[in-house]
Amino acid sequence: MLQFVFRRLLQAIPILLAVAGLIFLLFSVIPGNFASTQISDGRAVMDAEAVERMNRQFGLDQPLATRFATYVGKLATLDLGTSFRTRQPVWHLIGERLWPTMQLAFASMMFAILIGVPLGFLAALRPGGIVDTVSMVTAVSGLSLPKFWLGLMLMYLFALQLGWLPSFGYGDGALRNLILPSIALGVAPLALLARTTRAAVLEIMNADFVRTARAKGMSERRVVQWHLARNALVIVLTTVGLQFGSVIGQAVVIEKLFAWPGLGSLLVDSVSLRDIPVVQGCILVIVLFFLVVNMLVDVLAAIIDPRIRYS
Amino acid sequence: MKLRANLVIGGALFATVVVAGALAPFLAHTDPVMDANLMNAEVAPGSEFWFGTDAQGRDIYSRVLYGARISLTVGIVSQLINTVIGVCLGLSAAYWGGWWDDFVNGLTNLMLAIPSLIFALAIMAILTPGLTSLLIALGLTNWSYTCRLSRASALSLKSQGYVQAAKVLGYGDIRIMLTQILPNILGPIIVIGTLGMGGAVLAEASLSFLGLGIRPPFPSWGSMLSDARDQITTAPWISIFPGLAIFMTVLGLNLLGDGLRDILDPQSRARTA
Amino acid sequence: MSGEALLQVENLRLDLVVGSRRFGAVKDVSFSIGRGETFGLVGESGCGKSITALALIGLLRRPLAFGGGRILFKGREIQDLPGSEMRKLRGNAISMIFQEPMTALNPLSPVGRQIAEMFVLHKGATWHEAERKAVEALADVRVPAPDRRVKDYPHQLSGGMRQRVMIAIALACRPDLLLADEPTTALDVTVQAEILELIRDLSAAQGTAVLMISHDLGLIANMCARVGVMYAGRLVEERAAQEVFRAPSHPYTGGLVASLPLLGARASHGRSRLKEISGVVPAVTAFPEGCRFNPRCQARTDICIAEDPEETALPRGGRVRCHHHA
Amino acid sequence: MLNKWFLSTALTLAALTVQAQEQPRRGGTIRFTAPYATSFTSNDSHVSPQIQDEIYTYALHRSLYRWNAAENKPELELATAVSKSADGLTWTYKLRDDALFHNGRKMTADDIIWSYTRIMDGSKSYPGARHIRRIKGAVDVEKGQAKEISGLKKIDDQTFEMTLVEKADPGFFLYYGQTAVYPAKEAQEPDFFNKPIGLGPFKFVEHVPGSRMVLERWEKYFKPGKPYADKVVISPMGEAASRDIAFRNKEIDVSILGPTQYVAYRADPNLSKGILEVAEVFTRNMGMNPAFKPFSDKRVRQAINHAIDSDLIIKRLVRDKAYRATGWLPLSSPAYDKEMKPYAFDPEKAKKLLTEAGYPDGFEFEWTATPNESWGVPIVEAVIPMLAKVGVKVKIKPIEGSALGGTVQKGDFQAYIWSNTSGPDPLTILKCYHSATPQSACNYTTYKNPAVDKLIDEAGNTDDPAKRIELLKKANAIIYDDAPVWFFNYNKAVMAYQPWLKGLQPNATELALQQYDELWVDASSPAAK
Repeated sequence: MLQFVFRRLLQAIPILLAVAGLIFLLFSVIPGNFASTQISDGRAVMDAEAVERMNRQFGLDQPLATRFATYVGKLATLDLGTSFRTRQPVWHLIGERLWPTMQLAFASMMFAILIGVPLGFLAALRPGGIVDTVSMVTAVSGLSLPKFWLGLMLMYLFALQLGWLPSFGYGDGALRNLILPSIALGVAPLALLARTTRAAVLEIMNADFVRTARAKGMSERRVVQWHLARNALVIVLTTVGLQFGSVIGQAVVIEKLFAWPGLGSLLVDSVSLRDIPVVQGCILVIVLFFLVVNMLVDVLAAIIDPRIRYS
Repeated sequence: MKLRANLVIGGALFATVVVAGALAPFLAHTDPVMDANLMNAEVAPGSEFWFGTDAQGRDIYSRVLYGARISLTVGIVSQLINTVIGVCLGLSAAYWGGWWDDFVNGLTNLMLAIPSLIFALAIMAILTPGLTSLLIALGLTNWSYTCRLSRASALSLKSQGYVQAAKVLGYGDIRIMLTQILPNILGPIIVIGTLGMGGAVLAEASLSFLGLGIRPPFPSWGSMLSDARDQITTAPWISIFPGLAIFMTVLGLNLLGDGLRDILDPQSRARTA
Repeated sequence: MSGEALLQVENLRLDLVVGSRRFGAVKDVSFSIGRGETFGLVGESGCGKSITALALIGLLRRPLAFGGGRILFKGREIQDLPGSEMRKLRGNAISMIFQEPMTALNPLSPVGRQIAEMFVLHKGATWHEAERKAVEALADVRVPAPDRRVKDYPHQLSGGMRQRVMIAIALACRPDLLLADEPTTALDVTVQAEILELIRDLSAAQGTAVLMISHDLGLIANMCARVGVMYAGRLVEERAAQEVFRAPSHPYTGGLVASLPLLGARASHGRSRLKEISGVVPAVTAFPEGCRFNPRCQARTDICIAEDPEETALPRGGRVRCHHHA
Repeated sequence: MLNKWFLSTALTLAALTVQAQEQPRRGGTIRFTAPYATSFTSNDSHVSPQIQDEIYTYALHRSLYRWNAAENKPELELATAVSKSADGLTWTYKLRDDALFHNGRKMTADDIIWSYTRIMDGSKSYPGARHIRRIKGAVDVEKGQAKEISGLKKIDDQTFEMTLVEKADPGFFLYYGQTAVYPAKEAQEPDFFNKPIGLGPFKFVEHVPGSRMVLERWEKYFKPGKPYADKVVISPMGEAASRDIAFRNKEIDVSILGPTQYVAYRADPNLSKGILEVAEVFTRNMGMNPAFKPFSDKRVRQAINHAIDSDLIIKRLVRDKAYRATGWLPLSSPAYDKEMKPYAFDPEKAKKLLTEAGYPDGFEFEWTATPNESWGVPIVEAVIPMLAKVGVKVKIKPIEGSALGGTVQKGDFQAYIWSNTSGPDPLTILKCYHSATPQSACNYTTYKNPAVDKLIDEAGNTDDPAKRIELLKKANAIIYDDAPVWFFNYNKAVMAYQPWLKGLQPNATELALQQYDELWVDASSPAAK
C-alpha cells in the first residue's frame, strides 16, 4: 500500500513541473501588464516612466529566458514569488484563500455524493421506473443549466424570497453561508454522479458475480450490501475524483457570484490585474489540490479494490 | 423504449436549434446588432416583440435566433477541434506506442489535472475576447477524454486480425489508422463529442460571466445572459429567453448523447457517464 | 430412473419477451433426474440449455420469463414459489456453477469470504465459524494451502483455482442437485479434466445429483449416464449416453456425434464444434415452422416443414422428437 | 511677509450630514460594501491606487487632509492650521495634538514625514508617489539619490514645513488614502500589516481576504463623541447582481447602483426612500485618436458629437443615472461653466461637417470598449445605429476591463470609451489637456492647442482663486470646441442605503468613499445590537 502511494506521488511530480512550465509560457505572452491595469478605473494616473519603473521592479524587463530561470530557481525552493499587487509572498495570499476553497469544494462534493449516489442507486434498482425517469430527467436538467444562472436563482429564492439563508459571503465560515454556493456548485457533479452510479449499478447488476450471488440464495438486499455496492463504489469513486477537477474549475464562477473568498476569486482577480505570480501560484496549487484529491481517491479505491493495489 | 425517448426528444431539441440558427435571417424580425432602438428599450414580451426587448431596445427574439448560430458554432467547432486532437493523439499513441505513447499519456494527464474552465480562462485572457479566441480556448482544453478513449479502443483493436492483415498487405500506418481502426471506435467518440458540445455552450456562458466570453457584435447566449444578470429582478425576460435557449440546447445535446450512447456504445455506459 | 425422481421437469416453456410479444425460447421440454444421478444436457449455444438451468434455480431475468409447465423438486412444485422460499432452496438444495470462473466471483472480496457466505446464509453460522468452514471447503476441492488461499482475491488465482472455488461454493451446503453450466469451457485443456474429475468425485461422495450442461458431447458422454440433446429450444432426444453414441436417433444428434474426432479421446474440445452441420441455429424470434431442425436437416421431407414432430418413446428406452428417427 | 489664512476644522456636523435633525445613536454595526472588486488588495493602504482599497482606508487611517463632501473641497484633518509662504510654495502645518494611533501613541510630525518618505521608496513603486512627487526633493528619494525628502522639515513635534515643486493646493492631493499617515516606528515592525494601526475612527479587528474587513470603534479618536458605531464590517462585493440581492435581503447597509438597478430602486416604493445621488467628478467620453486620419480633423470629431443622440442614450439606456456632459469639467467642479450648452443632436449638421471634412460617405473606425455597463459595449451598441445614419460605420473592439488603461496609454486605439476622473481640482484635471502632458500620463487623445497650454499655465501661476477659475473655464470652452472626445456624460453616482443608516455624505469625488465617523445606525438596523 505504501509503495502504491509512493508511486502515485512520484507520478504527480512531472505533471506539476509540466504545469509550472506551461503556465509560465502562457502568462509570459499575456497582453498588458500589472502597472497599466492600475489606471483602468479612470481615476489613477500613471505616466510611462512610472509604468516602466514598476515593470523593472517586478523584473518584467528581463528577457524571457532569464525570467524563466528565476522562476524555476524559485520554484525549486518552493518559492512562488511575490504578488505584484499586494507585494506579499504568493504563499501567504494562497494560504489565506485555500481553506475557504477547500470548504466549498468538499461541501459541494459531499452534497453531490450524498444525494447523487443514492439517487442513482434507486434509479438503477428499477430502470425505467418512476424514480429512474424523474431523477434522470432532473439530472440531465441540472447538467444543462449555466452555473451562475443557477446560483442567482438560488440566491433569489432562498435568500431574498424565503429569507432562509444569507445570500452571499463567507461570514464566519459558518455552514449557513456555505449552503447556497455548495448547492450551486454541486448540482452538476450531483447529476453526473447520479448518472454514473445508475450506469455502474446497472452494469454490475448484470455482472456474473452478482448472478453467482443470487444463485447462492441471497436476498436482493444482501446482494446489494455484500456484492453490488462496493463494486459500484469503485466506479463512482473514480468519477468523484475527476469531478473534483471540474468543481474546482467551476468554483471560479461560484466564488465570484457569492463573494466567496477562495482561490478561484483570487485567480480571476489576479488574471484581470495581470498579477502573474499569483496567477501561476493559484493554478499550481489548484492542480496540486486536484492531484492530491485524486491520489486520495485512488488510494481509497485501492483499499476497496485489490486489483488496483497489486497492478 | 426509453432509449428512443432520449434520442427523439434530444434530437428534436437540437434540430430546433439548428433550424433556428440556419434560418435566423428569415425568422428574425430585426437585425440583432443594428436595430438598437432606445425608444423601445426593455419592452416586455408581447405581440410586437415576442420575447421582449433588451436595454438597448433590441428584439430579444431575433437575438436569440442569431445567438443559436454562435452557440452552435461554439459547440460544434470547439468539439471538432477537441475530437480531432484527441483522436489523432489517441490513435497514434496506441498505434506507434513507445516514447510517443508516453508523451501523449503525460500530456493527457496534464490536461486532466488543469481544470478545463481555468485553462480556457487563461487562454481567453491571453487572446483577446472574441469568437475565434473562444473556439481556440474551448477547442484546446477538452480533448483528454477523447484521447484516452480512442487510445484505449485503438489498443484493443490493434492486435485484431483484420488490422494485422492490413499491415501484412502493406498499408501505410496512417491509412490503417484511418480506414481500419477509426471507423470501429467512432461510436463512443461521437457520444463524447455530443456531450462535449453541451459543455462548450455552458463554458461559453461561464466565461461570459467572468468577463472573458464572446463580445459584440455577436449576440451569444452566454453574453446576453451574463449582461442581463442585474436585470433579473426588474426585466427578467432579458435573461430568461437566452437562459432557456442555453438550457434547451444543452439538454437536447445531453439527451442526444445519452441516446447515441445506448445505440453506439452500449458497453461503456458506466465509464463515460 | 426410479419413480422417485429428484427433479422432474414437465413441459417446460420459457419465453423471450419483446414488448408485448412472447417467443418460446424453450418449449415442451421434459426430463427428470434421479437422486445422485448425473444427467447431461447438450446442444449448440443458443439452444436453450443454459436458460433451462437458470429456470430450474429461479434466476431467469428479463427479457426471459417463465412460460408454462412444471418443475418438481423432490415432488414439490417450485416454479411458482415465492422469492423467499426459492432463496432457501437456491444454493442450499440446488446450486449452480457457471461457465466463467474469471467473472463469476466478486473481484473485491477474498474467496474465503465468498465461500463463507454460504454457511452464513443457509446454515446460520457466524462469520467466524463460516470462515473456518471455508478453509475446509477449499481443502475439499483440493486447493493447496487452503488456510492461506482463503485470504486471496479472485484475481490472484488461476482460472482452474477459481473454478474450484466456485465448486466449493456450490457444494458448501451439500446440495441435492448441482447445475453445472459449461464448467470447463473457459479453462485450459489440462485443467478441464481435473475439474470434471473433482465434480464427479465430490458429487458421488455427497450423493449430489448433477445436471451437466455442455456443448461438448464427448465430455457429456464421459460424465453422464443419461443425455438430453437440445436444439432450438426443444429437447430432441433423451437417452442413455452409450446409446446416443452408438446409434443416435435424431439427425441432429447424428451430426453431433459425427463431428467428434474420436470418441473418448477428448484432446481438444475446441475442434469439436459443430462444423459438419451446415447452417446456424435459428434465432429465437425466427424459429421455423414444423420441425425446428428442418432447414439444416439432410433427411428433410415435406412433413418436416408442415408438422412439428411429437415426442416418441424409443424401444430401447429414451425419447426422440423426429418424423424420421432412426 | 506671509500671506496667511487659516482653515478651520471645526465644521458643523449639520452641514455635513444628510439627516442632521436626528440625534446620532451610538452603537451598532455599519455593514458597508466595497463594490469595485471581489477583494481588497491588502492591509497596506499605500500599495493600491484603487477606490476599492480607499474604502477601508477611510475607516482605518487618516491623511493630512480630508475631503469635505458638503462643501466639496478638501479641509485640514491632522493639522489645526496651515500657513503659506509668499511664493506660494512653502506650507507650514500646525499638527493637532490629540491624534492618537490605535496603540495610544500620539502622532507627531515624524510620522507624516516618515510616511511620505516611505511612499517615495523607488524600489516599491507605491502609487501615492504621484502625489508626494509634488513635494520638493521627493523625486531624489525615489531615484535613490537622497534618503530624506528635502522639502519636508520638522520644526517641532507638532509642526512641520512642506515645500512644493510648483504652486498648488496640497489639499487636493494629500487627502487620498494612498497618502495615509502611518505610525513611523510601529509600521517598520515586520508584522505590522497583519494588524495595522492608524489614526482613523476605527481600529483593525480582522481581514478575511475576499470576504470582509472588520473594524471596531477607536475610543480615543480625536473627534470627541465620534465615531458612533461600535463596528464597521466592509464586504468587498464586485458582483452587482449579488449585491442587489444582498441589499434587498437587508444583509448590507449600502450598495452602489448601476443604471438598471437605479431604475428598479427608484420604482420601488420602499427602496426609493433610501437613494443618495451625487454628480460625481467622472466624465464619460469617447476619446478619438488624431493619429487615425479622419479623427485628426476637428470637424469630424464635432460631427461625431452631433451625430449621437446623447440625451436619448442617457435617458433610455443610462436611465438618467448621468448628467449630459457640456464639456470636460463636470457639474461638481468649481470651474464648471453653467453657460455651456451641450452639442446638439443634429445628424444633418454632422453630415454637413463630414462632407466638409472630405467624408461625404462617412468612414469606418474601430472602437475599443470594455464590458462596462455605463461606459462600455452596451453604450457603443446603442451608438452604432446612430453613427450609421451619418455614414460612419463602427467596429467594436472588445477588451477586458483591466486592459483598457494600458491600451489607451500606448495609443493603441482609433477610439475608446472610458470614464475619466475630472475632479476635484480643475487645474490638475485640465493639465491633462496640456501638450506637455504625455499620452501615457493622462493626455490620452494627445491633445495639443497652444491657446489651451497658455491658459492652463496662467491658471497655475495665479494666486487669485477667482481668476484661476475664469482661466480654466476659458480653457475648458476651447477644449469643448476642439472636441478631442465625444462628451457623453458626467456620472451620477447613486448609492442605495437602508433606512437605518444615517449620516451619509454626498461625496462628489467618489460616493463610495464615506467618512465612517459620521455614519450611525438607528435602532431599527438588524445589526443595531
